[in-house]
This record gives sequence, C-alpha cells and structure tokens, in this order.
Amino acid sequence: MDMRLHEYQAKEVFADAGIPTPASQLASDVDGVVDAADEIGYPVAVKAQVHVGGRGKAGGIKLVENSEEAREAADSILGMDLKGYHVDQVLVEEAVDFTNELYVGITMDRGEGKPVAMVSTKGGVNIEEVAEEDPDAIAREHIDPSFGMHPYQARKAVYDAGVDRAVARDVSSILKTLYDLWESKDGSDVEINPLMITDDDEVIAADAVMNVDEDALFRHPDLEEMEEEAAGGDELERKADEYDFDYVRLSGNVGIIGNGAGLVMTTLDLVDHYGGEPANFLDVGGGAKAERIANALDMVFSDENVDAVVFNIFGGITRGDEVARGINEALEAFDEIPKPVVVRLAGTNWEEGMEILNEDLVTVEQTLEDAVERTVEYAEEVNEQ
Amino acid sequence: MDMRLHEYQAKEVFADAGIPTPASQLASDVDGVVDAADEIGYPVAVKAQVHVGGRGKAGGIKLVENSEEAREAADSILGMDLKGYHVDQVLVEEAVDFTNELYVGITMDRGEGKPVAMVSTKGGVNIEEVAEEDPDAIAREHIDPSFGMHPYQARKAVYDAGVDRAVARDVSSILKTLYDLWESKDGSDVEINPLMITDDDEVIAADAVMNVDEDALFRHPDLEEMEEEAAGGDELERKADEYDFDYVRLSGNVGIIGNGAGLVMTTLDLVDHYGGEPANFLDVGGGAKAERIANALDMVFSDENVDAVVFNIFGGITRGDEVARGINEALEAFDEIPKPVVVRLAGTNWEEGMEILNEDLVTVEQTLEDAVERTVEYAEEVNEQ
Amino acid sequence: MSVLVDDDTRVVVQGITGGEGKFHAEQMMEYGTNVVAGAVPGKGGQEAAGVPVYDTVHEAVEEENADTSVIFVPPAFAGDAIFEALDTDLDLAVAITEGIPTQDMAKVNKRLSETDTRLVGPNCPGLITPGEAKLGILPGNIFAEGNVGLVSRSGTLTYQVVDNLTERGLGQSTAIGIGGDPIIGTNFIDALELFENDLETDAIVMCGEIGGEDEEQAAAYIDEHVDTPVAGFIAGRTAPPGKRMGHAGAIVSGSGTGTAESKISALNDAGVPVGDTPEEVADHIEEFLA
Amino acid sequence: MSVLVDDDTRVVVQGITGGEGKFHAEQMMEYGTNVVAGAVPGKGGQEAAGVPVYDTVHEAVEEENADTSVIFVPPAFAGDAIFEALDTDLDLAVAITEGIPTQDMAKVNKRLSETDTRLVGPNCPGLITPGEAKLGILPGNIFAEGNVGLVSRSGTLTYQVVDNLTERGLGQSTAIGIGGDPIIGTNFIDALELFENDLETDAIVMCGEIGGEDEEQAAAYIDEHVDTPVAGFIAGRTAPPGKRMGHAGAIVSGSGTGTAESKISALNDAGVPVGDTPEEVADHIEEFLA
Repeated sequence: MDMRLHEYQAKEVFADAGIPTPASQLASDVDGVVDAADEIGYPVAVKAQVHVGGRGKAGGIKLVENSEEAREAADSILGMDLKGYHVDQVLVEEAVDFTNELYVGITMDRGEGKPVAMVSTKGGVNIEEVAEEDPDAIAREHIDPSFGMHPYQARKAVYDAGVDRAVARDVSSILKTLYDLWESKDGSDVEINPLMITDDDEVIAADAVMNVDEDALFRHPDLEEMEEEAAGGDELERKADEYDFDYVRLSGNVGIIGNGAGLVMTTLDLVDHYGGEPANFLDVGGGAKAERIANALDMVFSDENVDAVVFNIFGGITRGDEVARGINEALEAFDEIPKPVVVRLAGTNWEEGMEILNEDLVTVEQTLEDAVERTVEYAEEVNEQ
Repeated sequence: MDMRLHEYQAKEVFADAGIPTPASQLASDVDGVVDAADEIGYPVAVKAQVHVGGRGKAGGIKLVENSEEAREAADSILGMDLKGYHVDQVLVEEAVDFTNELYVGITMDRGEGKPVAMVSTKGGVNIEEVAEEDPDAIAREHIDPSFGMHPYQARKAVYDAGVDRAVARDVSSILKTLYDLWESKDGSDVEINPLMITDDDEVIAADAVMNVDEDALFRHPDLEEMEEEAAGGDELERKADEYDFDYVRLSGNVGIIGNGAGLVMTTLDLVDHYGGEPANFLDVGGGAKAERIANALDMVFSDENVDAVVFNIFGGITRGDEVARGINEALEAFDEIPKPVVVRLAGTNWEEGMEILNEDLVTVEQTLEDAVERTVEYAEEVNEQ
Repeated sequence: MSVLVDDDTRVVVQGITGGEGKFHAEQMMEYGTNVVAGAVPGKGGQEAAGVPVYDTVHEAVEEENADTSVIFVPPAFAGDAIFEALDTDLDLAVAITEGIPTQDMAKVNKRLSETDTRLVGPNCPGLITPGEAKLGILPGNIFAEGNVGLVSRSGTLTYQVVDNLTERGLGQSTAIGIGGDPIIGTNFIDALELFENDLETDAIVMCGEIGGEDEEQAAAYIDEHVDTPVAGFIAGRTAPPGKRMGHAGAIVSGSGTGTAESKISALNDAGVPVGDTPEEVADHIEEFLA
Repeated sequence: MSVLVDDDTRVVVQGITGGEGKFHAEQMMEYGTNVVAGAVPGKGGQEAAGVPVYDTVHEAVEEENADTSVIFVPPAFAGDAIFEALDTDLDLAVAITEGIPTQDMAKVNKRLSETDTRLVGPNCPGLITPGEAKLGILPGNIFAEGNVGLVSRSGTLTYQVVDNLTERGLGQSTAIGIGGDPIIGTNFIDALELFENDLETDAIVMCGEIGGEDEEQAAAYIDEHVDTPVAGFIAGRTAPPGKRMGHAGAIVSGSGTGTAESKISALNDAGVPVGDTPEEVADHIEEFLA
C-alpha cells in the first residue's frame, strides 16, 4: 500500500534535494493564511492539503490578489469537505508566472518490473488522460534499478519529449534528482505536475506528489513521522489503519470479512452476483488470531451503512478455532447482535472452529455461495424494515 | 593513481561510518604525545603517521606503559626518517587487548573487473604474504558493482573465512560498511588489518587503510582536503605532484622524459638494455605544450643523481614544435646546460620541431635506440669525471 | 512427473528457526516433502525441525545437496535472502514472505534475468504436487492427486477453487501460487508453459485478479501456444478504480487499465471460459475432462 | 576487410564541440573516416567539423545511421557517455578519454556483459585500418596498408612500433590501442581472436606492459587458438615493484604479480618471440612474413 505525502510535505522533501519550489507557508486558520499571504506577497495560491485529485476544479485551490481575497479564500477552503475529506490545512504559496508547464515523474512499470521516468510538455493537466489520448506526448525511459538513472537517460527523456533546449539541462537535472529521491525514499510515484517554466527560463515545481511504498517505511523513520501528519481521510479508513487491516470502504450495505485478498475480492463479486451491494473490502490477512477477528467485526459494525455481514474464512495459516473464538468474543460483548452475521469456515481446523463457534449468535453456512446468498437476503430484509 | 589517507584520517572516515576504532589523538610534538597518552590512559601505542609498510618493525610504532615511556617514544619517533619519509605526526592510541586478529578488506579485482571483499582470520600480518603462502586462508567474495554488496555476501565471506560465530554478525556489518565506504568514496583499497577481537567479543579496527582513486577526487572535495594533509614523501615526487606529472624516482643516473606510459617504460628498458641505469620515469602525457616540456626538464635537472637526460617524444596529439619550443625555453635560461640532453623527436610535426630546436644546446638523434645509447654514454662520461 | 516439485526435490528452508519457518518446515515434512536443511545466519550447527541448520544457503547446498529453497524471512531481510538463493545455483526458490518493498523486488527482478534459478513468489502460498511434496504454506489436506494444473495470483482463493475441484474428484497435478505482488518471479505464462509441456496435466485452471496486464498477456499466450484446455477465474469484478484490494498488485488504475472486463474478454477471446463463481470454474474443468 | 573499422563505418563523435573532439573529428575525416554526426547534450541543431550535432547519441543513430561512436568527453562525464553509447545498439564504441574513475569503469564493465556493443578503451589512442578509416587520435601518416595486425595497451609505444614496421615496408591491416587502464573493454584476447579470423592479417604484434595478467592469459589463448604468427613486446622490464608507471594498470604488485618476466616467459612458452627493443619486434615480423 502507498503512503501519500501531502503537497507541502513532498515539496519539503523536493526542496531539501535541491529542486526549486515556490515560496510557501502552511496555515491552519484564517489569520494564519492572511499573514502568510501578506508575507509572501500577492498574488498567492491558497491550496487545500488533502489527498484528492482535481482539487482546483473542486474549489480547493484559489488564487488571490490581496488580503481580503486571501481571507475569503481561507474562509471557504479551511473546514470544507473536499470529496469526502475535511480540509484542516492549506498551503499558502507564491503564484508563479509561467510560460510553459511540463510534467515529470517516476513510477514503477509493473509490466516491465522496472522503474520508468516520464517527461511531457503537456504538463498542468491530468497526465493519465494525456497517456490515453496522446501517448506519444509522454517520453518514457526505463531505468535499470541496479544501476539507477544514468544522467544520459534523464537527458534523453527530456530531449525526446521536446523540452525547450534553454531549460533542458535544468529539467534533466530535476528529473535525475527525482529519480534519486524515488530510489532513496522508496517512492512508488514521484511527480511534479506542473513543472513550471518562467519567461526567464527558471524551472519551478508548482505541485509535488510523493507516494511512498508503505512496505519500505521501516527504513525511513523520517517519512513515517510524515505519515502521521499525513493521516486523515475517512474515519473508518483511519480505524483500519490502526487495526492494520487492508480495508476499502464501498457504497453498499453488505459487510464483508475474509482472509486473503483474492478470496475477499471473490466474496465481493459473489455479493454482487447474488444481487447485493458490498459495503467494504476487509482482509484480515494470514494467520489472524482471535483478537484480530474481533477487531474486524468491530470495524464492519462501525460502518452504519452495513446491514448484514458475511464472514468467510478459508484457513491455510489462519486456523478455524482462532476465528471462532474471535467471533464469539466480539459478539458475546453485545446484548443484542447489532447486525446479522453469516459465517463460513473452511480449511485448517474448521471442524474445531465449528465446535467452538456459538451458533446462537451467527448463521452458519457450509459453502461460500450459500453464505453470500444468505447474507444478501439478510441485508435486503434489514433494509426493507 | 591512488591517493593514500594517513591512518588517522582513514580511522576518522571509518569511525564516522560507525566502525569502532580505539580512542586516539593526533600529536606533532613530544609534550602533545605525553598529554594525549596521559589522557587516554596507559598502555597506549605511539604510531608514526607516514605511508610506509612495516612501520612496527622499522621502529615507527611503540607501545608505552607510562608518561616516561611515552616521552621516550615520542622523542625517538617524531622527526625520525622512516624508510625515507620524515615523521611529523604520530597517532597516540589506546592499546587494545585482543584475543584474535582478523583481516577485512575491499579492493578492485582487475582481472574480473569487479570489486572483491576479502576476510581472513590471519590478521595482523602482511596479507599479501598470506595470499601467497596460504591463499585458502582468505575468503573472497566478488561484488557486482551495479548492485553493491548484498548483506548475505558480507556474511558469506565472514562465515567462509571461519570467523567465530560470536562476532560474525559484527564483522559482517563492518565488512558491509567498508564496502559502502569503498563505493561511496571511490576507494581503491580499503582495509582493516588487524581487526581486533577482544575477549568480550568486541570488534575494533586497530589499523585503517584507505586508498582512494585519484581520478575520482573531483567528486570528493572532503577527501581532496585530506590529500593536502596527507601529502608528503620525497621532495621530487611532491614537485611532480605540483607539475601534475606521472613521475617515479628510481636509483640510477639517466634522466628520462617522454610522452606516454608505454613509451617511457620502453625508454627505461632501453637504458637498461644499453647498460645504463634509469634515474626516473617521467611521462609528460598527451598534448603537452611548451611550458609543460620546460617543467619536465626542470624536474629532471632537480634530481642531483641525474647525469644525463634523454628526451624521447613520439608525437600523436603531442606536437614536435611545442616540444622543441619547451626545450629551448628551459635550456636557454641556463648560462651553462647543467646536464647533457639528448633529444629524439618523431611523429606529429617532428620536422617543424627539428627546425625550431636549438641544436647548440642538445644532441639530436633520429631513432629511439640511438638516443638512448648516446645518453647512456654521456651519463657514463659525466659519472667518470 | 508434474511440474517444478516432486518427491526428489531437496529443500533448504531459509528462516527455519523462526516461528513460521519452523512450523511450515514441519508441515512440509509431514506432507512428505524432502526438507534437508535450514539456513539462518548465526544459527549454523544447530538443528531445527529435525534438520541441520547452516549459516549460509551456500553451505546448505554444499553439504546437503539442496536444490530448492523456501524462504520464510521477514520482509526487511527477504530481498537479501532471495538474492542469496539466486546466487547459489538452486533450481527453484519459493518466497512466501509478504510485504517485501517493491524496489527490492525490482532489483531481484533484474538479477533473475542473469540467473538460471526460477523464483516463485513472493507473497505467495507456494506450490504443491499432491501426494509428492509441497513447498510453502498451502494446507495439504484439501489437495488430491490428479491431472488439473492450477496457477493463481491469490492464496486462499486457490484453496477455495481447489476445494471445489477436489470435492468433485478433480485432483491436481501441481498447484502454483504465483503471488499477488506487482513484481513476481514466475508468472502466468511461465506456469502455463510448464503445464502445457507436462504429460500429467490435462486441464488448467488460471485464477487471476484485477490489476496489471498479466492476464491479458497470458490470454494471448494461451491463444498461441496452449492446447491444454484452460478455465479461468478473475477476482475483483466489482472493485472500484483507484482502490487497492489488498494485494499490492490488485488495483484498477484511474486510467482504466487492469479491469476485470478487459481480462475476462481477453480470456474469452482466447477460448478460455471464465467462471462467475469458483463452482462454475469446477463445472468447466469437469466438462473438459468428461 | 580488416577488423572492426573500414570505410563503411559510420561514426558519431561524442563531445564533438569540445576542443579535442572537434580537432580529432576533423583529423579523422581528413584521413577518410566517415564521420556522420556529433552528439553533445544541449548542442543539438548545431554543426561541428562540418557534420550535424544531436543532443543524444540515440538521435544521431536514428537520423544518420551511425554505427560507431568515438568518445571525447571529459573524465567526469565519460562513464555516462559510454553508457549512452552502449545503450544505443551501436556496433562499436571507442573511448579515448583518460582518467575515468575506476569504479565508473567497473559499472561499464558490468553493462558490457549485457550488450552486444563492443567497447575499445578507455584511455586509448583508438584504432586504425590504414587507407580506410581511423577512429581516435593516432597519427595517420605513420601507418601503411599491409597485413600486420597490431594490438597494444599503450599509445605512443604503438606509434614507435608501427614506425619501425612501416619503415621496413611492413604495413598494417588494423592497429588497435586497447588502453592502459585496469578495466577496459576489448582486451588482448578479443583482438587476437579478431586478427586470427581476419583473412588480411598474416602476422600479429602484441605490445603488452607490466601489471595485471592479461598478457599471460593472452599467451595461453595464443597457444590454444592462434595460428597466425605473433611477435610480442613487453614494456616495463626495469620497473620496480609497487610503483605505478603512468598507466593505472601498469604496476607490479608487492606480491610480485604482473612482472615483465612472467609475461615474457608465458609468451615464449606459447611460441611467441618477445623483442628486447621495438626494432627486434620488427625483425620478428619480417621473418614471419619472409
């Protein structure tokens, strides 16, 4: 899973590495915004610091010309709900006059199993759209991860993209720095979009994306700290982070818990197949013990959209007895079970599990298909009430 | 060419990288040595800081038990001549009680074109002798320079060498650090010999060798500073450094100047072939201009052992006219030519060179063989005078 | 024989002194797998799960003629452990570890192109030839000997499908869990090629999931090179774009690549029926073998 | 044809806008070499030495069908320039630059094992097929067309030996300066193999020097694989141990490896006469061809 830095955090990392960024200050209240804007000098941009694409269109970025406008912008952006995310902080940033906008980025090309550097003169717009509509507008250079990026590769991508020769040297050097950051910080996607070119051929990173491989955070304590700052978003997803579950919230009313990504996805698909709508993806992972199972039930019960829950475990390293104990533990804490739970246990120690499981509290099914079908029925019943 | 750090400088680099080294202080006068020794606590070792192998046997390292002995040792070592090198500084160092001595080192295996890590339990002695007498006593692990040293490779070398399991983990980690230093600092040879093991299984670098690729110094300004500190040795070799010549002083009386390492070596060999003894190797390199040629003559004239000089240039990028101008310039400055000079010019612009050359000041020969033979004769004549 | 593993396979377990390593080494041996050694730095000279432990894989190979490694090493050290396995002239290395940093795997991927050792995984349940040997963490009791080859990106989904097969008496030649990470060793095409050339495999199940283009490439490969009948399954039909479904690899990108539709239609175009449910996959296999 | 270079060779000069690059591009063209382009980042669109300059080698290859590069790039950037050349599907890259950090060359050496492009050098004078083309800085006027192949670790020593040959009417098929660095691309054995297979080469001169074991390995190779008569020369007989003689590679180590004696006796054992002077080398060749 990726850890996404906020724009202001990514810019800090980029600036430390020598990439030019506009003057900016972080602010979390209206007065702070106005003070920062006054100090930086107008025009400035006020930018919501949330992990949402298309912030500009959604009203999360405003360009202001004076203190009054800065106050208005701060008022409207701070505290707003941006595609489900609450805006607590804004970046107040020098507005850069530009003549051109580029895109530069490094990502992992999973098909090739190696990183790829990308450069485009079509910066400032959604690069995925460019990739689809005009793939030739993006120059790509694959990097051998054992050597890292050779300087000539940065140059090649830049010249291939048709970047103006007057800034090609600076852009190449930024691209190389970006790769070195990507490598040294275990980046997954590291991007500047737009990389602005001013009329005196200065090159400035006007936005900054830095997503980091969460599996590699153990070797980046500095980024782990940022992660805590960057945390946010949906309350349930925050809770899932605490419990360390692979969890995705969806829009339906059938809660789903299982072990193993493929099997949980399949359970989602079966819910759909039987006419229901999944409320979430929740993978307890391999070898879950009773407490973790109980936490999973707590997670799904916390989602008020959920009307019924299917609990599907196929034990490999996960043992049926632990699962049963966890379910009992979670449900026995309630006077009344909040939502109907359907359990299907298979694989390692499933018989032991069935003996332990308190069948008064749950509905048991033998097959995946039956379990899902039953849960969808329960969810419909609850829903109709 | 390699730049060699002094022991104290290499230890500083090692210690900064986290390799344990004994407590130590650098001193350049007797009182300083005694103060340092008193502060560190006895016993201490007083170690001459010069680039000479076998310092111990030559009297450049003394173990002392009290202030009086420290004073005596300082007196005898500071200012001494150690195999031709003047001792200006000593390292005063905590004497470590050890139960075992290991060798660990990284060097470039030129045959394979890749670095090799070496570990041996026969530390504390000349490792080249071990390599010859008991090659199996050294475990070798080749490193792919594009990946760098994998931790398992450090472990493999350490376990293959038969290092005691109680310290294997620490030694592996030191070996890995050593490689990372070798790589990040453009090392040529980086060694710890001995790496001491104490009776409570501490691992301490009791000596430190760090030779660095001079061609890579441009990317290591910190090491370039150390080079200035580390400079020393023969006065003529220092002069060659200033003039930026490839120069090696030898024991004979025939001075040799030429362009290109292979051709200069061949000239040395021919001097020997005709019964003379070369006084030096001096390669002016490719494309030398007049001033550089004059400097070369100055170099060789400065060597009081030289009785005659052969100047052999086969022009490729070096031009005969520039050479001739340089020779004229250097010799016309003298009222009397200090030592007879024989010149042989061939290749690019040799005719132009011959026209320019002031033949009153030099003897001209057409072939390499004749030039060398004539110079050997001159040298014999001067010597007989 | 079936593919990659049989009862001649000589296994060294990297990380055998850890909790998981020891437990599964024992489980593998109980299933009949020929585990001959463990490799754990600093634990050389000890015994674990009844076999000798060496400090290096190299020694385990020298001393016990191991030809295959199964890797139970924590993610921070697993990349190094895989490199060690790849540099020891083994035939096969199976990496069970989940959560290896992607950049470590990119480097491993480079090294794979320079070696003859095959890697399965990481983040996979391993592989099994029922009745002969298993390498990894798959629950042996759900498998049965037979002629269905199975390759899957997912662990527990594999068990589910195998369960459906075994219940109907459709045993397996070999089942290979290739793992759910973005960068893996053996991929679908490699596994399909092995099964196609295996005389004991008469039908193949291929379980894919959303994300990447491996299933599409596998479909093209099947179209060209595979005569053995293949039935498919694709998990994640209902996954919304941009959300990662557990596996690092299981994500439909914002630009729409990696969708279940694309994979299913590619497979269908290659003549591969794709089941809506695991039961339907078993239906197809039953038909193939009828 | 002779080896590696002839009048069909299409050359791109990396660093053509620098002083040396421009001068030697002109010299090469004057000699008849087919220089078709230059490559210098940031100078694309200009002209130098009468040929178009491109920002990347890739473009020079695309636009002008260059198949060979000659590299005149300062040492700090030369490693990168070689990588660029190697990654562009050229047949041959010749690196003239002296003073490239050894670790840069170790990485280049790794990449060489992954590519089909041949590297000559670095720190070499280049190569020449008299009367057809020269790549590098060798003074063309001392060479003559003929049937003697020459390979040498040294630049000016090559000229000396060639001079001795040409003066006696012993022309050269191709002369290759492989360079004096510890890590180089084409080595003695590679060059000997080329000459052995070349119909226009009837005798070979091999000029070695102290340091390393390349000459010993070449001697063993000659013994096994080379029927063409070879005469040798070894520079540095009088060099004391531990002192580097100019070339980074030219050093007799303290432990006694890399000595002239060892090389001369290895060559003699392989039936290769070694001259005491360049003149004597010419004597041997004259005998071979008499």
